[in-house]
Amino acid sequence: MLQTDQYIINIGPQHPSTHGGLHVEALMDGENVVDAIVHLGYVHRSIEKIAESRTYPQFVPYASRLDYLASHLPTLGYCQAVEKMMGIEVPERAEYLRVIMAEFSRISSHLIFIGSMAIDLGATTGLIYCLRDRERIMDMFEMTSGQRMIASYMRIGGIAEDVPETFYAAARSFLDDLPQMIDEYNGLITGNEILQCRIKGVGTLSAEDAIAYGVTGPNLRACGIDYDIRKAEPYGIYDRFEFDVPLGTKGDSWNRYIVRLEEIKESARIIEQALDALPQGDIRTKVPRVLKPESGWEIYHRIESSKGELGYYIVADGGNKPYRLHVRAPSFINLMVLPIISRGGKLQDIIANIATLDPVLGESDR
Amino acid sequence: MEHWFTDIAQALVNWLMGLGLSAGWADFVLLIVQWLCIVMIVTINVIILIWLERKVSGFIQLRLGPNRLGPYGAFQTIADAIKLLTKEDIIPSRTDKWIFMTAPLFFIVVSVMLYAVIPMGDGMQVVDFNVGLLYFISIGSLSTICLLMAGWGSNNKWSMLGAMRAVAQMISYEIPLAISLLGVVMIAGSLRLSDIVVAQGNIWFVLLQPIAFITYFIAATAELNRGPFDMPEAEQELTAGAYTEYTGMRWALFFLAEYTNLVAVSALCATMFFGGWQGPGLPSWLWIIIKTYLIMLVFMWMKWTFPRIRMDHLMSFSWKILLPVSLANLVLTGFGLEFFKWMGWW
Amino acid sequence: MDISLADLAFIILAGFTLLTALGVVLFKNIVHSAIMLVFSFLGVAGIYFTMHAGFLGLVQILVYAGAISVLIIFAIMLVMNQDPEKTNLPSPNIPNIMAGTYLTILLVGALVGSIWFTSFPEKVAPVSGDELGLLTGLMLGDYVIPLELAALLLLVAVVGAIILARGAEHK
Amino acid sequence: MVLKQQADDDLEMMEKNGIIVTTLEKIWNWGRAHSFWPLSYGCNCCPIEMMAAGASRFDIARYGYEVFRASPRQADLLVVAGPITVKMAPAVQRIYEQMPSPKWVLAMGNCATSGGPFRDGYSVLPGADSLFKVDVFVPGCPPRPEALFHGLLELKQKVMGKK
Amino acid sequence: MDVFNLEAMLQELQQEMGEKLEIDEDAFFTYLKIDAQDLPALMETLRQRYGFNHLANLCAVDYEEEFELVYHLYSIPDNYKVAVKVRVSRNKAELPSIMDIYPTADWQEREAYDLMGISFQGHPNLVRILLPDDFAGHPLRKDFKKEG
Repeated sequence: MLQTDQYIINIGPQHPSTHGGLHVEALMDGENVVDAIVHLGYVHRSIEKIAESRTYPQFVPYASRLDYLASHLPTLGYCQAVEKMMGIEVPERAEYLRVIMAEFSRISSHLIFIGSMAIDLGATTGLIYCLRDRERIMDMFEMTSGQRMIASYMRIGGIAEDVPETFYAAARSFLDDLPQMIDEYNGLITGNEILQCRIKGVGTLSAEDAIAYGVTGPNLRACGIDYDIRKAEPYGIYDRFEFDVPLGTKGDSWNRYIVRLEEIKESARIIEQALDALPQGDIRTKVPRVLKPESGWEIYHRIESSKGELGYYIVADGGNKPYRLHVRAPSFINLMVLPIISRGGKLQDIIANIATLDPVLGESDR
Repeated sequence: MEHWFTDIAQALVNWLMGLGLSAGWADFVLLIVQWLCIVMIVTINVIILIWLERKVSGFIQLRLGPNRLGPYGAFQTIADAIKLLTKEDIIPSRTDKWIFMTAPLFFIVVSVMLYAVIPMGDGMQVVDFNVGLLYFISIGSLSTICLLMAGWGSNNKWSMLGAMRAVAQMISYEIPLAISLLGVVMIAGSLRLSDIVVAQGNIWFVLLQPIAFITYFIAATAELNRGPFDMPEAEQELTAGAYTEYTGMRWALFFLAEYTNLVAVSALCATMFFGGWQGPGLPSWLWIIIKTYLIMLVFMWMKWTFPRIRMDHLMSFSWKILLPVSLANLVLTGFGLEFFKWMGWW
Repeated sequence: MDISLADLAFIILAGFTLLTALGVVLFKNIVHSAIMLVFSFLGVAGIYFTMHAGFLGLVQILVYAGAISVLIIFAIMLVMNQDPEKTNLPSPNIPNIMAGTYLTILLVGALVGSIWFTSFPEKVAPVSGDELGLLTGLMLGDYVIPLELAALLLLVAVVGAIILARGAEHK
Repeated sequence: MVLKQQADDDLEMMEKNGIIVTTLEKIWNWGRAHSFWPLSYGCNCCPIEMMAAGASRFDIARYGYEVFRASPRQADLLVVAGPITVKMAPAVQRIYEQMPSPKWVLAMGNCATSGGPFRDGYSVLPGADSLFKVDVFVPGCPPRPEALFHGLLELKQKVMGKK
Repeated sequence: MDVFNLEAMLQELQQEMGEKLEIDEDAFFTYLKIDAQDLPALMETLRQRYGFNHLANLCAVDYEEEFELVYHLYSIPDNYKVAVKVRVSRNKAELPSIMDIYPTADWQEREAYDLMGISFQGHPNLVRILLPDDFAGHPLRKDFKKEG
């Protein structure tokens, strides 16, 4: 009888929907995906090797260049890892400001997620609306650190600078306007029937697979597993805040989208509580100029980044530089399931799946 | 003002006949002149349209859009056109050269041919064909082959995939397109476009045939390969689909043809559903321009708002929803007409 | 002038049709042949137009140039699995040549015979007025049963094709 | 009509040798300078600022440079945004070669200009100019959208022959 | 298992494994040190019996003479944690792959192979993941020198 030929189509490394240098080699049967092979490393900047030649504080800027969409989160994780290893206490005010910044980072990262998902599905305008609102967060970051995106704001032992007076008003007004923004996204993106057809029931990941493949973060919670490191193993002062962990049910692209949309609201709740409880005081403890953890000390510290479990494994050798620094990048691990959820779908579903897995290639390739 | 263009044409014919040409040859020369006029109108129109599209997208996306070059950025497209004309013309070595090179030319010729039957005003038609609508549809169906040629000739998987999508999409949507227009034809009782315009003297057909209008509009969007049905181009998936390998000039021709098609389909929409060139006060050729542009604005609005539909949904939508609906509309129109005749209202 | 516009148009179109038809036969690349076929269909449509058979010409474009040729090109692309440059060139062996000669003689004979035995009247009055209405009357009035039967046949063919294609998917 | 292979180098050489750029050439350059269509390519932080540049606050469209093309065949401007890694280098090189001339390269960010903070790494090339000729360097890590605009406008001046 | 008890688990494991298992502890983690050939068995036990279903991190460290591989394990959703350490010698840097037990080890093992040059026996597709295929050397090794 009739039979069809299979062919390979290369998505990337230069392709508008690969969020940077990702290369997916898709084995196609017509419009159907038979298999997908992911090639990484196009943004591999040898950060782990560079870390071995930088002192502990010097690595902070590199950490912020891991996940450039939410640059406060990786720096927070790194600083906390070193603090934990060295037993450094962070002042209260700094802790609160860290939470505020981290959650704003999460919101900005999720805004980029929503926007880039919209544009990957062909709705160019969605991106512009998200970027418009993200600009306000960028303004706040610039206000506090002088940099819009990659602010090395977290420091070992605290934060770089105290926030200016104007920050509070800006933050409050952003939080006030957030419901309205989300309504707008719901009108433009969430409520669109074509978009719902595109991502509902697409790229379904079962809960078992998600755990087996080490998927974390919103992608895991979209499968219905209540696992958020902020709750499960609270770091910093996260145990003081009240927030819900939004969960999906099916683990499809739609759930991954909705979970992130809901997480924006939860982050806003956390920020509001932190702003209310923000104490006065120091923003940084006295940290020795040269940090020298003792030889043989090692630590694995993980935080809930906007993409999932972001872990730092640091081994010290008694010098002022890490002996080995390994980043457990959530994007790297999450991308592993792309072939699994793409098989049997359509070519256009691969694009939707990449978008809703929300990888950030700088982090995944390091 | 109303008869400017028809008077000029008449004067031209008279002058030519005064030079000693037979009536047939004079008509032939007039035809060529009209043809050149259409090409000019199309080119200028596209330059305006691209500027408009960029402004509209800016408006929808809360941006300003081009505004540095000329008043409101009006010269922006001219700069783009100059640039595209002077770009290097790359013909990749592995392409099927003849097909690759002729596809854009064929495409633009086909799209300009569409204008032959569109009534651009009272008596302003290149050819007043008695099967004008059929002409429009059948010439429109040829653009499928151009896209197929582009995709095949490029010898690129993205292009081929884009072309395959384009063909599948255009063939599937041609059927509801044609059938939805038949409802109008049944009421007007003619395939001649000028008759259809005249038949709308009292009431626009959009009011008599709302279902046909909606199915036509959706099918036309798909025929035009515009968002949310821009499968063949599908920038986020297929980079540039069937046009991936085309550079500068040749790519510009595709672009030109797409916008030319847009104007033609919108003008047909105005003619079929919105009373064509009829309207109070203003001259007829201005009315059709106004109506066409308003319809095009809706097309742009859709493009900049909706995400792209998935290929299999697209196909099933055409065959499972659009086609039955347009067929049902046809049957309904038939019964309605008979009922009206029986009641003596028609 | 000696030749009228209509004659000139006929000559150009006939020449175009013949050239493209030759192209269909002579091109080495089967895809080129298929595209030449499209142009040849268009040429035939043009000839219909010169004969004031606009409806027929448009149906020729819509059905043959627009639909059938796409079908042909698709069929070629889907079944072709070797170099397109070689697909169209029949190997010049004796059975091929004999079959070709036989077919040529048969077709030319049929053509010559039909021209020979047709009595061309001096003047045929062109259908005046509503040619479309006349055609419609014939198709949906006098010959409605054959028309519907043909439609039914095509429907059966379409359903059969779908079943064949589905079969491949289930395998 | 179609100008083939009119590379920058030729123009510069012509100018040096005192060949007057004709009026036609001026018109062409005017068109080119006002219509850089960037390739939507990027691999790190800088593309996010490029996206921001396209959004409402900064709006690159004002200058007419918002037509991001996905296919290198239709792009005029390669914005190298982000570090060029050893794995990416062949791909970027190929993209550059696929673009039709006249074409321009803008190195956006420290990574693309010099390797930036990752210069010490084993897998990062020291800047885009180690692969091809770069017309404009925009420093910053990442540069603000305004800096990108500045770079583009400088490039505009360069193409129009005013610099 | 009703209520998880780390002490009880360690005792059980120590009894079963005996000499092969060495237990170490610091402020943050309990480390189970084991030889390469016993790794899959230990991992299997940890996953099946004690519910450590989340292999959070797999990292290789170059200690001049030897490589140490660290596996950080968590259980979802109970959130118990343990780390497994394996040492392999530099000359013969190979150990069994645990991809069958933890599918998530797939890319992490490939990464360790790519950057550290440790080969995992039984991994179906052990090729470079971050660096191009023609890259010479394994850059995260301490003796790696950047070319040029």
